[in-house]
Formats: sequence, structure tokens, C-alpha cells
Amino acid sequence: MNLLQFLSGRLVKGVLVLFAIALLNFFLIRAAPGDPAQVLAGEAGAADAQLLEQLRARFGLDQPLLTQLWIYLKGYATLDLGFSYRQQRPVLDLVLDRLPATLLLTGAAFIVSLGLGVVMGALAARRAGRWSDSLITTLSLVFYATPLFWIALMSQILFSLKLGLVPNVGFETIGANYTGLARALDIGHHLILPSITLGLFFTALYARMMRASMLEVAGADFVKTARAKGLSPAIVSRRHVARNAILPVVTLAGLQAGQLVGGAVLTETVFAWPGIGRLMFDALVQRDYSVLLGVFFISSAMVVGFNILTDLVYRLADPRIEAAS
Amino acid sequence: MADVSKAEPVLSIENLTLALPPLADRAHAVENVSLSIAPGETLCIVGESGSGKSMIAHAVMGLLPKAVKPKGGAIKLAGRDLLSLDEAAMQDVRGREIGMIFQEPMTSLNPVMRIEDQIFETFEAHGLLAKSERRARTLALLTEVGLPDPARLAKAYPHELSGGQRQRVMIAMALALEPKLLIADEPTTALDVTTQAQILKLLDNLRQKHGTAVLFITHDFGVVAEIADRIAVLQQGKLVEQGTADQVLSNPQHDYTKRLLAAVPSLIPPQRPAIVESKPVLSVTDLGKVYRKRSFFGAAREVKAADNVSFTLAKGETLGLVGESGSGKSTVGRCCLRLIEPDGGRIMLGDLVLSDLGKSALRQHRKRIQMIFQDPFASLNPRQTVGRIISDGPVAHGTSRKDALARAKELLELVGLSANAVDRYPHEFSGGQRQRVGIARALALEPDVLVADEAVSALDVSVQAQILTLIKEIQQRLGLAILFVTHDLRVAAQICDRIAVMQRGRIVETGPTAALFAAPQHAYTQALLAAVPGGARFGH
Amino acid sequence: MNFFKRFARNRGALIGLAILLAVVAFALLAPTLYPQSPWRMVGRPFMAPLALDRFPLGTDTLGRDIASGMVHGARVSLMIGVVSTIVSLLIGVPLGAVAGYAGGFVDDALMRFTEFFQTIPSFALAIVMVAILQPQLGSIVLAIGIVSWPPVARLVRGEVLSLRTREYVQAAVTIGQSTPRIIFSQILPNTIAPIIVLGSLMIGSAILLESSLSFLGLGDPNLMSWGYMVGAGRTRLIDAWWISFFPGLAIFLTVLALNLAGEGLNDALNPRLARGRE
Amino acid sequence: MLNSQIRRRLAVTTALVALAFAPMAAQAQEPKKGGTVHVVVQPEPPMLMQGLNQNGPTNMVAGNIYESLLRYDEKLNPQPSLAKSWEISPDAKVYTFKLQEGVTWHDGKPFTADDVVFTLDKFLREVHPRWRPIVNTQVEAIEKVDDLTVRITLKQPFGPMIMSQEVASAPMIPKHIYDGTDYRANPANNTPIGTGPFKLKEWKKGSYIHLVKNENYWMKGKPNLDEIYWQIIPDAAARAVAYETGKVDVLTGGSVDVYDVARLSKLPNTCMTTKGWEMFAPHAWLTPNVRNGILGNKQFRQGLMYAIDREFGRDVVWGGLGKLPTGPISSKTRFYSSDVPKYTYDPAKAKELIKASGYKGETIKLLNLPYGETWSRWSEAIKQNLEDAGVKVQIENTDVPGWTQKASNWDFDLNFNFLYQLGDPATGVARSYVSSNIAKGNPFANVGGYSNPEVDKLFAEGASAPTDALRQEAYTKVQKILADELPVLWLLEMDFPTIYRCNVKNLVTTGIGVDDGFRDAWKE
Repeated sequence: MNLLQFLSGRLVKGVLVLFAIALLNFFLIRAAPGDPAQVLAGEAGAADAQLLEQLRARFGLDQPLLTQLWIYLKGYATLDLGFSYRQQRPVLDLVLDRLPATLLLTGAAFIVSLGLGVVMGALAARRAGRWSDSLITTLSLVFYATPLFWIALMSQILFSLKLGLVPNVGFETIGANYTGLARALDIGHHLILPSITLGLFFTALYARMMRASMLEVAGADFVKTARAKGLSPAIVSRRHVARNAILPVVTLAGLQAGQLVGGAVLTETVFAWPGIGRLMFDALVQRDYSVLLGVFFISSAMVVGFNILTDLVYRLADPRIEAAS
Repeated sequence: MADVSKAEPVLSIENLTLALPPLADRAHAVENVSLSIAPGETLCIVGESGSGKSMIAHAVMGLLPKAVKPKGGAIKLAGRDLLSLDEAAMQDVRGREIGMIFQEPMTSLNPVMRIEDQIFETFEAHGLLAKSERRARTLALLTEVGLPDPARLAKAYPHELSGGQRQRVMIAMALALEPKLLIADEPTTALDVTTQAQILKLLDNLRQKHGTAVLFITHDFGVVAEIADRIAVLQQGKLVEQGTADQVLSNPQHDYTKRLLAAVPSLIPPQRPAIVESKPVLSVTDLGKVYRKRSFFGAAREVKAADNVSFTLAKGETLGLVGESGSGKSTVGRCCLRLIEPDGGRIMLGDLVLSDLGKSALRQHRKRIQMIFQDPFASLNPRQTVGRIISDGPVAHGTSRKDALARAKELLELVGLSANAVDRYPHEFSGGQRQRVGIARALALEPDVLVADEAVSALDVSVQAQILTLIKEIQQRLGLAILFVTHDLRVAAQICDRIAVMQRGRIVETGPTAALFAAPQHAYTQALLAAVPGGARFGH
Repeated sequence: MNFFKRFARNRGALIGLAILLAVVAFALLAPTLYPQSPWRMVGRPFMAPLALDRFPLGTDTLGRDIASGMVHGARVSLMIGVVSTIVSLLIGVPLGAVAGYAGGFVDDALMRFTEFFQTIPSFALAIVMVAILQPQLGSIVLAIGIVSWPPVARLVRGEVLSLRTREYVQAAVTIGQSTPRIIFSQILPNTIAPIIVLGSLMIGSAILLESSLSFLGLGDPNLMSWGYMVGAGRTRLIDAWWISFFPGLAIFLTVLALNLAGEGLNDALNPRLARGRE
Repeated sequence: MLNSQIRRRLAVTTALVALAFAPMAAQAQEPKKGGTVHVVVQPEPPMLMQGLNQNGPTNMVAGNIYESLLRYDEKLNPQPSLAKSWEISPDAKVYTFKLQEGVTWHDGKPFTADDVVFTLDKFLREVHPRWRPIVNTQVEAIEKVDDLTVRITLKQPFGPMIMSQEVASAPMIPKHIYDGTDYRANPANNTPIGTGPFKLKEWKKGSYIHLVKNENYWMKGKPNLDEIYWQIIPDAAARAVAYETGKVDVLTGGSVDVYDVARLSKLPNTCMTTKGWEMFAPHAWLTPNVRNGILGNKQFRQGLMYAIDREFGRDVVWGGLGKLPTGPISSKTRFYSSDVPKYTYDPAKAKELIKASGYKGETIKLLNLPYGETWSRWSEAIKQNLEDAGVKVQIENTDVPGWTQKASNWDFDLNFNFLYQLGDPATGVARSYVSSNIAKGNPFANVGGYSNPEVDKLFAEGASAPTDALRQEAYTKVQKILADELPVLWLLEMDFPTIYRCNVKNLVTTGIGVDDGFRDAWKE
């Protein structure tokens, strides 16, 4: 099977998944109590039946459910994710506005956690049984068991408030009007805390996985072959053990992409990071259905895309896949 | 055979003792073993599983598992004691002075590296040759081990090669730096006979060409007879006998060696009573089974595992289904039980058309055809007692548990175990004993037909002989028809009345065993027979 | 007995077990230790730990005894952890078993279904579900169960898939055992060990998930849980650190203990897999 | 007689109002020009078009962009804004507003009487739930007299009329942009055009809203500030930290947890004020659903009132902010009377009353208000109070729409709520007690279902009585009745303190506070 077939196969599958997600979300949210009209009216501090009716007609909430679904699916096919009457903007615009921030945050967290996790896991495996292994293993257990929001709060207080090393909230220094490199540095500065906090749990996960995987591969026959050639332990462990051990970690990492987006909801909320995780939570609280569905859809699409990407990486890293699939 | 004169030995192992960790079943993996190999000589270390033969090889290479520690003795390579070397010095010895080939060609190469890179590494590790030379040398090596199109193969990944090709790559790699000693740890055990014959031949050629000494580890006396200059027999970590190949094979001194040799099945089929012509108990007509690899787009790949296979089996008869891996013999065996659903064809048990039965009817009639499996460790549920395992069948067909258990006790005695085994769990038994339990399970349903799928392949030779005898006895007693699926022509020769040879899903030749062995008609049968190792010594 | 020996060889597992036993003991003894409702305002608000002997861990924003909340919270957190794990096992095990055993189209369909659930950001799904069903014990447990089952299904399917081709299962087919019987007597008993290990780890994840939900204000308002306590105290972290510190610590320790014990169980139940420890 | 009295008083008022700016401008220091102020806004406003949306955050930001005819000082006296002066006819039925001269919209078009008539007669009549009942039931006609004069004629005297021109209740909308369009779908909603001192420069969703000085503002020399950033930080603790780290200068009311108020207000260079909420005077209470069994029993409700430790609620839950109310009308607004039956925390008496009422241990569902941690804590404390008095309580948590739905469909036993008094009992208070307002679909209606013809009558009198004295008389009576019957259990007159750096001056200058915009604010 060549690359094109593989890609088109995965894309068709991805589209099916997205269709199912769209369907699920639609009915899930419709099952919720209260409709957007009530929310709007409620928050306005005053409401009467006429206002509610006006709002419902606006939202198409007076249409039969199936009609609403049909309109919704038709729109999605053309990437029209609906219109947020609450924010008076097309949902796609809202999501696209926020998407870069989330991609930056989750991307940074992903890279940090994967890089750190792989290195830590590999180190631990090479020193299996020694104190550095115990230290790394213990550390990753600690990260693994600590609530994300707790770490977020603690680090906010310690590094931002007490030590003043990094800004506590936000995406960039507002009103500073930096441009170019200065702006990039400023954003990077703001990114440190949220991305590390978000990445810690996954660092732990990947480190544990990498360690186990390294130890398993270390027992493989071809490692014995490599040692029999007279290769040094460092080369054996880098070229033979690590290269094979990293493959299942990459697979896991791909699967974890969805969790990363989920974790972003917490992180973005605590750190006031203007990404889609927060947009999603806000939309949920406000019952802004079209936005919520749009964000769900886009983040799922992100995950699907990400999975395809990791599959692709996996394919490039592991020549066997072509034969197996 | 090479000239094994009194040259200075390449390797001499003196009083080697290897300690096992505290909780192991014995104290030493190897005890007080002394061996030596002269240049250009092939020394075979023979022993059954657990005898410690592989440990010696690993000790020489300095690749012992962490838990196993050398406790005494010396391993001298050209006079230098390897046990006293530190890791860095040992690293230099590996590959340059000693090369090694392993048993599993499928897993011994790094799956994510190109072949040439894996060979390059050997030079790189020892800082030999310039980059450009490495490439030329790699190609030369690949050519020398007889690989087709070496330039293309060098760029390939291991999974693109067959098992035999991979083992050739391993040999090329082991010989890359022209070491004085080559250690081959069961290098052909995982290969088909025809491939095995080729590899053995290659090894012998290379040895003669380069004068490399070979330490060959094996359990297979056929292979030993084929390749050994000298033989060392290992039992439970102790060296029981050592001598030239001729001495040991024709005139064994130690009981254990004698027993082992006696257990090697002969290629000459024994005289068997003629089968009384009767209505066939099992008849298979035009059986077909195609495996399709599904893929989302593009054409599916097809493998014909059974292609118009037809045969019959009479009461009391044993039909051998023989072939190499991938020939479809196991598929056919399983189709007969409908463990695998055939795509087409007809399977009849007496008058019953088994292949037409619906699910529940099939379940009713399953008891008439039973199976003995290959792996004695995987074929018994580790969480059930032996009694339960044997009685489950009758219980599924309506017998009360109590009666079934009583019957299980009888059956255990029939297969040579004690009746009180019913309360024990499979892990308390040895491989041979488990296989007996497996046979008892099959017999519990009083079947007409037994399908034995490589039933003795996973067993050591001595155990193998016992199980074969048991199967023969039971067949005579109960008049069973047996479909015996095996890759081992020696075993087939001993137990089968008739043999069907399979190649790529088709039966290419069928005939009475004696006739077929004496005058094979089909080219493939001929090739198979010619490839059986040690044919000259054991058999003809 | 071998089991305990193997378990005890892992020092971490012993520590984990000890912590776990302590937590369970607190949970069981809660009504004896603190017969009053943990919601009761019993003292001045914001009393630091040990400021009064009566309140070893101090009081919270409303003057409730944190120690009382901790022991009562242990019950709730453990209960939510265990029950929601059972829920996800109840979904995941049958689904995985059927997929693994049936194979073919059924397997494909069920695995697509599982993959689908894995693709959805699970925490977001939990938020949606709890919000829609209203934050109550039942909905929280259900939501956690529903987002946690895919790994169970995958594990069980993988195990069943490999067990299904084991020869003893084939033997069970040839002797004519019925499919449900094969699944229940031949296959599932052999998947129990990994399920137990996974289950112990999942209880930890469930406790974490519950605390995250509570943190966002999606906890059951009538139950004193650790997650609730952290959430309720987080705004006072700077000047009354103890309010969320102790429950946070309790969550951390319990999850840690479950993980340690889980690893120990893994070593004890799958001795062959416990490599790299020599 | 009466008419002339009113006229005289109004004349005096007008005169005073005209002078009102003098003392303000002459305050201790001369305002400094320029500067940037960072303010938090929470949650992010859904939109800034104040005519279409009056959420708290919308008002907070949009109050700088839009203006109304009037403002109100801390005593709730009307002040000029877009209306330079006004006159009320002796029969209290005709209101004539004179507009400021030289006012332009942010797009440069002149602001005229046409805009005012369009806004009040068409736009707000169609979309504004607060203005609609007034304009539909009380107003006869809204007419343009000339380009700078507008006349509103009432059907009958309506005391609260003069209080209704606050910016959130009646923001002026540009006719040239909205007339003849579908208001809610008008693309201009994203680029709000007002007459206010600041203009919208950029709205980075999820991050900040950037307002800049309106250079052509009609009031010469104003505003003082160059720009305002409204920072969107969703987590309360993060907002507090943002203030501490200097990222924001102003924490508007309710934007940080009450517990943080005390701590933050002690920081150096930090000022705190509870002013600026006189117009809204938020009043918090529990609504018993009198339709539900025992809750219809007055004795039981009184028992509940005695059982609740309201002082604990204020001192511990709300950090000491606010005042215990005595009845339906806030002591901060007009027409308050303290001559009512009083309730103090008395668990023994509570138990007695509850027992006497025939309560049999049924579970009372307490619907929590999903507006943050503090409300949850309050629910928990009250639940405990009630349980101590022997009442079984179960808290129900939900999100905002869930609450709205349950509250407006009467699906609760006890419901937390807080309502704005809107400067006048006729608009802000009566709605929760009169039987004509028992209607499903509005959580701010009379959702508890209390009905008393006497109360209905007194509220009607209060609204239409021509003099304040007469109005006071009606309201005093009604307060007495309600405090005895307890259709709702009043818990707190809430304070929402604004915390800011002391070098931000003139931040809160009216009874509407920050929502009236930063027109006068300046930074030292």
C-alpha cells in the first residue's frame, strides 16, 4: 500500500469519525436543560416571554429537531460551523481566532513532554535499578499522581507571585505592543508556565512508557546481535534499543492527543490562555451551542489530524508498517 | 571434514562453572566444563533444552544474562582468558575475534535499520575500513553468503527478507571481520529443512574457505551428523561425553548419549500392518481456503492455504500431512475440525457432512473429531485443574461432572499419568506430561478421528519418542484414524501409514510411506527428503 | 502465598499498600472519628493547623473542621473512584471480550466505536456530561465511567484476541463448549490479572478526574470530597494554604499509592512481565 | 398647589444639576491627561452593542462607548449626560429633554433628537426587556420637538420615569445605522458606534478589549485617559494574582473572590470603594416556592428566617461586606422603611416555629445560584443552619441555563437569587411580589408564587402616586406586610467593592459606578 492510499484511507476514516462526533455532540447538547435563549435572557438580568421568543426564533430553536440537525450537518459540510448569536460572530471565526493559541500551548506541551519523557525514560532504563532510575521513576510517579489544576495553581503562586520569574496569566503583555522577535519572546515567556504544567502529566506518562519499552526492547534478539558485533553500550542503546523503543511511545503519544486538548481546558482556564479549551468551557457555561459544537468538532478534527500525523511519523520511523498494513 | 591436527586451539574452555541465581532449579547452569576447538574445526555441543549449551556460547561471547555469573574456570581465546577482560576489552573481542549467529533469524536483525547499515556498524564499531571500502566489502560479503541481488538487498529492511536470507545476512555480519571463531547458537532450528540444508552447507563452505573455527550449538543429531568434526554432549550442565563425530555417533559411551541417539527417529519407515480397506472415516474433497489481507483501497493480497485438497482417512490409519512452513498443512488440519472455516469443499465424517452443519449441530458432532495441539504449554488452561480440563468435554456433551471425572482418571492412567493428577494444575507438569494430558482430553470424547498438529515438534527428542509410542499404542487400542500434521519427515516416517506432501496449499504427492520414501515422484518431495539433515547416518 | 512474596519484593508497592490501608481505615472510621457532619461550621474560619488542638488541620473558609472533611472526603473520593471504575469495567470488559472473541465485522465495529470514544477529548466529554445531567453523585460516576472505559475495552480485547488463538481455547472449541462458556470459563479468568492491575490504576485516575470536575465547580454539592475541598480553598491558597493543601495532598498520596500498589500487583500477577528490576 | 411645588423643586434640581460639574472639577487635584488603565472584565462580554445586550460585563465595557440622556449621582439624583437639561410638566406627565450641542457619533455623524426618538420609540421598544414594559404601559408618545429637543408624554404619572434613563436601561443608538435593519443581525453590532468618551479599537476574543480615547468627544477636555484595556481572565484567583503582579489596575465589583477583597485592599497603593452600586443596590434572598407544601406556611418560613445565621453569611461568607436587610427595599435606595418586624438568628425559636408549622421532615431542595464559589459556600452554610434547626436540605447545583430554567419554571423549593433595585421600587422591587408578575419563563419574575391583593394594590399606588411622600406612604405599608409574611427570605444588601490603584482617580463618580464609564477618570 503506498502513501497516497494510506493517506486517503485514513482521511476517509477520519471524516467518518468526525461525522459521528458531530452527530453525538448535536444530540448530547440538545439533551441539556435550558436553551441559549434562556441563558441570554437570564444574564440580561431581566426577561419576558416576548424576548425569549424573539431569541428562540433567531436561533432556529423553534424548528423541529431533525431540521436543526440537517441544517447543522449541511453547514458543516461547507465548513460553516454556525453562528454564535451570543458573540455575534460566525463560530468558525471564533474558533480560528483561538486555535493558534491552543495549538501553540498543546504543541509546546506535547514537544516538551515527549522530548523530556523520552529522554527521562531512556535514562532511567539505561540506569535501571540505580539511584538515578529511582529518582526519575519516582518523579514521574509524582507528576502522574498530582492533579493538573493543583500543579497549575502551585506553580502560578510559586514562580509567578513569589519568585516573579514568569507572568501568571495571559498570552502576551497587553498594551506593550511588541512586534517581531520581541513579541515572540514575550509570548514564549507567557507560554512557559502553562505548557510545562500541561505537559508534566504527559512527561510522566511518556517517561514510564519509554522506560518500560526500553527494558523490553533491551531483551530483544537483535540487541544481542548488536552487542555481539562489538558495539559500545551507548551505541547499542541509542541506535538499536531507543530507536525501536520509541515507536510504541509515539503511538501512545498520538492517542493521547485528545487528552492533551482536554487538559488544555483546565490549563487555559487557570492561566487565562485564550485558546479553544477555554472557549469551550465558556461556551458550555453559557450554553452557546453552536460554539460548543464547533469547538468540539474542531478539537476532534485536531485530534484526528494529529493521529494521522503520528501514524505518518510512525510509518516513516518503522519500515515494517508498510508490509503489515 | 577439515583436518583437525594438533594445532594450537583457537578456544579452550577450562573447568567452566556458571552459577545460576539462588532460586533457580539447580545451582549451576554449567559445571566444570572443559572444551577446546582447533582452527578450522567444527565442535558441536549437543543437549536437550535446559542442558546449559547456550549458556556456554553466551559465556564465551561475554553476553551472559545478568543473573548468571561465571564462578570458576577460564575461557581462553588464543591463550587470552576472556573471563578476566573488562567490558571495553571484551567489546573489542566481540565481532572482531568472535562472530555469533543466533537461532531466530526473524528477530535477530534490527527491524528499523537497513541491512547495509547493520553490517556497516560492525566495521564502525572496530574502527575498520574507510567509508567507501565498507560499502564494497558489504556487497562482497552479501555476495559471498549467496544472497541474490546484493546491491538491492543491502538497501532493504529485514522484514523484506525471508528467514533463510536473514540468516545469511547474520552469517555475513558474523564473518565480516574474519573472526577466528564463529559461534552458531541453533542457527537452523527455526528454518525449514530445505533452507536448513542450504545454510549448513554455506557454513561449512565458509569455514573451509576462511579456516574459521565453529562452535555449533544444537539439539538436533541430524544436524550434528551433517556438520560436526567433534561432538560434546551436555546433560544438565555437565559434559557427559566428548569425541570425534564418528566416535560419538557410531559408538556412544555414555548412557545418556545412547538414549538420545536411540530416540532420533529413523528416516526408514518401519514395516506396518496393512490397513484393512473400509469405508473412510474422514474424507475431504476439494477443500479450499484463501486468506485475504484486507486493505482499504487497492487489491487485497491473497494466499491460497488450501487449494483443491482431497484425501481420505480409514479407521486405524495414520495419514501424514507433510510440508514446510506456509505449505497450508496446519490450515487443512484445522479445516477438518472447522476450527477454521473452509471456503469450499466437503468434509465428511463417515456419512456426516461436517462441512454443511449449522453452528449448534456442529457443536453436537464435534466430539467425533478431536485434536492434539503443538504447544504443551499453551494448550492447557493454566487456571483449570487437569481433571477439569479433561472432563469439560464430556460435560459439554451432557455427562455429569462426577462421571466425567471418573473417566478422566482412567484416561490419565491410559496416557501414562497417575490418576491423582486430576487435582493438579498444568504448571506442575513437564512438557511431555502436559502433552499426555492433551491427548487424554482428546480421547475423553471418544472420537473417531484425531488431528495431531505438530504434536511432538515442541518436545525434546527423548520425550518425542515416548509420545509417539503412546500415540501408536492408543491408536492400536482404540482403532483411531489419525491425521498427523508435521514438518518433520523423520517423525512422519515413523508413525504414518500414508503420507501426503503439501506445497503452497496443494497436495503434490500422496502414497504409502515406505513407497514414498523409497521412490519419491515429485521434485519437491525429492528435495525435501534430500534436505533432511543426517540422512546419511540416520536412515538410509 | 507466592503472590504476597512477589508483591512484597516491590518496596514501593508495600508503601502504596500501607497508604491505601490508612486511607481506607480513615474512610471506614469516619463516622466514629468525626460523628458530626463535615459540613458543620464548628469553629472560627481560617484557623491555621494546630492553632487549636481540636482542629489539627485547621478550619476552612466557613469554619468547618478540615480534618473531619478529610476523613469523610476519603469515603467519597474512594467511593467515586471505585464505583466509577466498576462502571467502566462493566462497559469495557463485555465490549472488549465480545470484540476480541467475535473478531471480523463485530470487532471492527466495536473497535471503531471505542476509538471514537478515545478520540473525543475525554475530560471535555466528562464536563459536558456532568453539566447536562446536573452535578450529582450519579452523573459524576457515570461520566467518569463513560470516559474511562476505552482502555479497558482495548486491554480486554487484546487479551482475548491473543487468548482466543491459544491452543487451549481452540481445544475448548473442539470439545464442543458453547461460546459464552468459553468466554467465561476459558478466556475471562485469564484476563483478570491485567484487568485488576488496570483497575487499580483507573481508580486513581477516577479520583483525579473527580477532583478536576469539582475544581471546575462540577462536584456533587451534598458530598464532601477532596476535590471539592481543593476547589473551595483554592482562592485562599496564598493566605490559607492548608485548606486546599491537605486535601490536595490526600488526592496525590492516594493516587500515588494506587499506582504503586498497581505496579506491585502487576509484578505479583504477571511475574514474567516484571522485568528490568534485577 | 401641588403642581407648583413640584415645578419649584424641579427647577431647583435643574439648577443644582447644572452646577454639579463645578465642585467635581474643582476637586483637590487637577486631572492629568493621558495614560492607560487595565481593568478586568468577567466573564467576557458576549457583545458590546449595549442596546441588544445588558449583561453585567457588556454594561461595564459598553458604558464607555454608549451614553444615555441622564446619569445619576450617589444619592440617585438625575444628572445631565446627553440631555443638557430637562423639565417635567406640573401634572408629571410630560418630560422635555434638551440635548447637548455638538455631539457626534463615533463615525462622525451628528447626534440629534431623531436618534433619541428612534432609540426610545422603536429600537428599545422592540428589544429591551426593561424599557419595553415602561414604554408600552406608561408612555403615550415620544416626539421630536426640534433637532435638540425631545418630548415624552405619559399616559399617567409614573414616578420611576426619571430614573429610567440610565445608560444600560436606555443607551442611545444611532438611527442612521440601525433604522430599517434587522437589529440583531446587523453587522454593525461588532463595531459598536456610540457617542461615549471611548471608542472600540480592538477586541481580541478571549484576551482583551482595547478602548481608545474619543478625540471628538462632546465634553471638551474629556476623557483624560488615552486608552483602557479590559482584560479577560476567567479564573478568580488568577484575577487576584493579576492585580497583585501589577497586570491590572482595577478589579471591578465581584471580579475577585470576596475573601481576596480584604487581602487585596490592604496592599500598598490600593484603594477600595463600595460606592457606585446605589442605582442597582443588589438585594440577595432565598425564594421559597409557596406552592410547595410546607413552604406555603408562613410560620414555617418565619422559622427558616430565624434559623438562618445571616450575620455569619455576611461576616464569613461575604467577608463582612454588605448589610442585613430588613425587608424588600434596600436601605441604600429611596422609599426604604425600617418600621418592620425584625428577625435575628435564634435557632431555638426557629425549631419551635418549624415544629409548630407541622413540618414532617420532608426534604427541601435548595437551588444554588451558579455565580461562583461564594454562593456555593453560602448554600452550604445555610443548608447547615437549616439542618441544625431540623430541616432536611439537599443542595442542587446547576449551571446558569439550568438555574434559569429551573427558576423560571418554578422547579425548586428554595431558590437563591439577587435582584437589582434599579433605583426605584416600582421597577426593581415590585416585580418580585406582585401577583400580576407570576409568570413562567422569567427567573426574575415573582417565581415563588406569592399573591396578596393588598400588596398588589399598595405597589400600584406606590408607582403612580404623584408625590414622593405619597409613594413613601404606600411603600412603608407594603414593607411592613411583606416582612411579616416573608414571601422571600432577605439575606443581604450586597456590596460589590471596586478595588483599584489609588493613583487612578475619579473612578467611581455616580450611582452606577464603573458602568457609567471612565469619562472622568484619570491616572496620576
